[in-house]
Amino acid sequence: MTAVAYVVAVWLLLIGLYGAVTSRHLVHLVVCLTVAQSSTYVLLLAVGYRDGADAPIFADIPVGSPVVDPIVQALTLTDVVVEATVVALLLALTVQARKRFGTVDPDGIRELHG
Amino acid sequence: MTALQVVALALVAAGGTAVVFTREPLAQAIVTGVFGLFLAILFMLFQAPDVALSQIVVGTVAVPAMVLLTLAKLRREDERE
Amino acid sequence: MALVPLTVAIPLLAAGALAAVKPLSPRRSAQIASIAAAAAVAAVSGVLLARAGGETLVYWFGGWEPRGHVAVGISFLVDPVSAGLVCFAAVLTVAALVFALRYVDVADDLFYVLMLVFLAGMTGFSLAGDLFTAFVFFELMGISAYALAGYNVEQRAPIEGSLNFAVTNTAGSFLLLFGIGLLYGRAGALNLAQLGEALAPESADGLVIVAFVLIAAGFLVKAAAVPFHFWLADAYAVARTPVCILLAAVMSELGLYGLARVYWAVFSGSLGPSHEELRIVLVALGVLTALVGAAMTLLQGHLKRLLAFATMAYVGLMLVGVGLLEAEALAGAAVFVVGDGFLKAALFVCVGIVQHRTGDVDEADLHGAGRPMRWTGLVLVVATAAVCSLPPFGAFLGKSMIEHGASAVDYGWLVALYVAVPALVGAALLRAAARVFLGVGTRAPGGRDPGAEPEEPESEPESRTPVSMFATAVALLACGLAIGLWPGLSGDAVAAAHRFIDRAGYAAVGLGGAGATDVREGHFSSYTPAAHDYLLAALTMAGAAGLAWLSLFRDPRRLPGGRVLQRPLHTLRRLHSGHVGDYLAWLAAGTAVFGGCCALALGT
Amino acid sequence: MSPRGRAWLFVGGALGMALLLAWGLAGVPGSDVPLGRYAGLLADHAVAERHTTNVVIATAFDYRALDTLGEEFLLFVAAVGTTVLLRATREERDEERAARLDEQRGVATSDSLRALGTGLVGPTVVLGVYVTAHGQLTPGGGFQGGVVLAAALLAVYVAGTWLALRHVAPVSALELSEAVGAGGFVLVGIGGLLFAAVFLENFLPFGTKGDVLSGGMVPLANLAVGLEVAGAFGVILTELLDQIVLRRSASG
Repeated sequence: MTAVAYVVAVWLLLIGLYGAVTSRHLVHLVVCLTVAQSSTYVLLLAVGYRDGADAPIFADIPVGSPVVDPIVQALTLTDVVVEATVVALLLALTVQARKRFGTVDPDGIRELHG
Repeated sequence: MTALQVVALALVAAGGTAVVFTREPLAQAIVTGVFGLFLAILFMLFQAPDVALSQIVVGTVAVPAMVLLTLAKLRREDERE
Repeated sequence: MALVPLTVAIPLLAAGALAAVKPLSPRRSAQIASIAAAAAVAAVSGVLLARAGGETLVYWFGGWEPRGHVAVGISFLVDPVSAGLVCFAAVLTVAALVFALRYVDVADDLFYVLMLVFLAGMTGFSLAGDLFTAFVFFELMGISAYALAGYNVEQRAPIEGSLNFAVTNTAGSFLLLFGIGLLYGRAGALNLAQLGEALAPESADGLVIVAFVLIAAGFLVKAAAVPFHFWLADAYAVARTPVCILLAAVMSELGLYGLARVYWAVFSGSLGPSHEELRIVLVALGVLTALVGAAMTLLQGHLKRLLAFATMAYVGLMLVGVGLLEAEALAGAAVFVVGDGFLKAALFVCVGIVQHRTGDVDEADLHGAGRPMRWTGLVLVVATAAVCSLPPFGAFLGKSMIEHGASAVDYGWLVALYVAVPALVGAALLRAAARVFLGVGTRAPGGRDPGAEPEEPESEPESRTPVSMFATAVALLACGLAIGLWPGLSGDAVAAAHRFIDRAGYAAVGLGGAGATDVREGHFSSYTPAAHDYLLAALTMAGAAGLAWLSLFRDPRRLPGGRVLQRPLHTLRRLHSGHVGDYLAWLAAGTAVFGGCCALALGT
Repeated sequence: MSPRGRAWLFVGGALGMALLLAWGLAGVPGSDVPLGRYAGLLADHAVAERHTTNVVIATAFDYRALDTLGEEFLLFVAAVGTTVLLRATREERDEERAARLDEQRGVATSDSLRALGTGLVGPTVVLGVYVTAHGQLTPGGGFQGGVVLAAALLAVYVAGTWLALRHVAPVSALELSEAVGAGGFVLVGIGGLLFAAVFLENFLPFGTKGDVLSGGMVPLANLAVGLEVAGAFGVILTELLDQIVLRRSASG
């Protein structure tokens, strides 16, 4: 059944990248990248999921009861931060691109080539 | 895996697709907030409350806020011309 | 042992402190503090390098040592290769910061903060004994590099270059993370040694092959192998010279290091039986990268863009060295990375000096403008000869070792590549040097595109070359020479490479707790360049000079074959479109093709 | 390449990638197998060893604290990078100065919105502090708390009291919080080096499981992260806000 989660993860990665490839607006492109990035959260958490297990927080459940994988959750926390940092930088670049090129369409941002 | 999780996964897949095909950035900022919420629900169902909380603060607050502020800045540039 | 964490703690703490005291600090104090921090990292890693020659050091953060061969915490693993890379990166950071002393407008301390975090990212990535930690520091390195590449926000090109750089590499990091997720799903571990142990007993199945493909592709985006390379020239051509030094001489190479480390520590047990097939794929990729890079180098008139493609061509040569999957070739690649890295840094510094003096880096605009800078021109020409295998510079030794390793596995024909690619790159550099510093030959065609905005100087043009800049160039050249003259380097490198590719030995140290050591010395013969190596070096330099002469004084369309080549070269050039969507599409297609080739080569 | 060609190239590559990923993912074990050895080890021992109830936070801040250190510096660098990339060029600075003169005239925001925003500031700050402080016990921690604190800034913005904010929390204070938070985590690590001989090793008493101060160095590291994150997001949002506020005040 986790197969459903993997299908969704692959779909999010590819559709997010598709959006970025065909994007005509840098802000749209950046948001599409966050969609692709969220595929990695779904993948990691699905890899660590166990049927019927609880969250790895032993505040209300006794130590030793079955829990889902805590490590992938720690990794995903870091991954979420990576997304936020990349978005911040890319948006800052977008603002400057608008000032220098007068457009936020990747078609118009073509100073470098050849 | 429960039926609820499958529903949440379907919502996430649909939400992600909607974000990509909402080509107008202002509308997209709203849609992405909803998508972030779907993801947070999914993470709760995956028994990952810490990640869900992070996802809420980043996916539904910080990223849309940054996007909206950027769009406001871009509009300011448009107005200047 | 307490020295190991200092390699990341020093630059990070210095960066935090610089940012905290920013409003109060007097002028220049940030420059001095950051140079001191980078020099401290260089010194610490130098000590570690000396110690790692005898035994591999493993440092467990938080004191979390493995329990029953399960890694609980995160380790840094110090062997000659990783310590050497850290030392190399730190020395180049010092050079870059010294070069930057004369930039008046980088008085903003945040430039130094970014440089220090960049250094910490490279350090942590090199030493990490844990796949996810490597990813985190890889991202740290990437994100500081995006900000540094776009530092000149007044101009258009840096913004576009940084955008392409950031978007393409972010997509690459998704692949890397997918690969990590797959491996964790299979092995339930993140420590490299433990992953290797978990995968080794099984023969490769779909999951292992795909995980390898994704991780390799993630690293190859950073290393800029074809067709993941498009962002490279955009980013390297627009960054400030001090940043270029680090990007071109270290960061690309760290992508290759990541590939090599992960292959040998994690995958070699499982994929080892079909390594001959994998060798074909990796060598082919390297050859393609080297040829595309060399061809694009010849077509450039923008000096920094020219050097960026030269970097790519040499990364291809290094990828061949790694991809031969053989100890001596790997040792040669390691020597080549360091030896060539210093020379490439020297070349960037020379171009940076020209830019500082004239405010321009276009070959056509600068025709003869370099006449007053004859000493800079001399350093540039010597460095060019050195990257064309001039003995006894380090690049010559590394290249000879790779060739020797290649012939040991029946890839002797690669000698032709190692003559042709440096000759083509050298020809482009000599042609540009002759036009800029001597004003000879026909004027370079075209110049900048009509409508393109003029390049702004990185700082106010000066009529004299600042001493700190020229000294940096000479010092880097001297370092390149020192690598070649280092007594016993080739023997040490071969010994280190044998340790590097020994997966079982790596696992024993990497999971063995504090007491485990891995001492092996003196079993490996060093390589002394033979007569035919000198002959090939002479051939390379003659080829470079001859081609440079042809391109200066002859119309390329009249040359034999010129007409035939013109069309494909034109097409190749047009593919480098500057459009970020194109780059992402190439990335997806490249991953699919590379994955398909690996699946054919490795699948049973 | 034409948009059509680009899309086709990507679709071809994406199909190949989909096949590749499907092949790889088919090999991942299902969700009915026991936890891996690493995960099982931490799930079984973290509570006893670290006196924290939240194993995810114990993993992130103790067993794998180096990852979190790196993650913190990612945010640090993002804030520094945003500041660098959005710094005003010379001519823009002149424009800004002109705009700032208009700024004095105040911002036009409706009273109800202003009241709402002002009302939100207090609870948001309390929530942020609470989430940060209880990280080792319940879901949450310095990161989530820090973003909530930065979000309080937005509430202030809604309240239209941006000008007041500039006096309360000027950008340099945010930058300071960010730098101190980032450096503070390294110092926690160096504390381990000095008092327990290993970088990032715990050197504080663990306390009673369930207490706010339990978990040894975890609350301290959490606090450093909270400071860093609040500062970093604060800086990023302020950098993006700055000129918009000027525009509003100029036109309003």
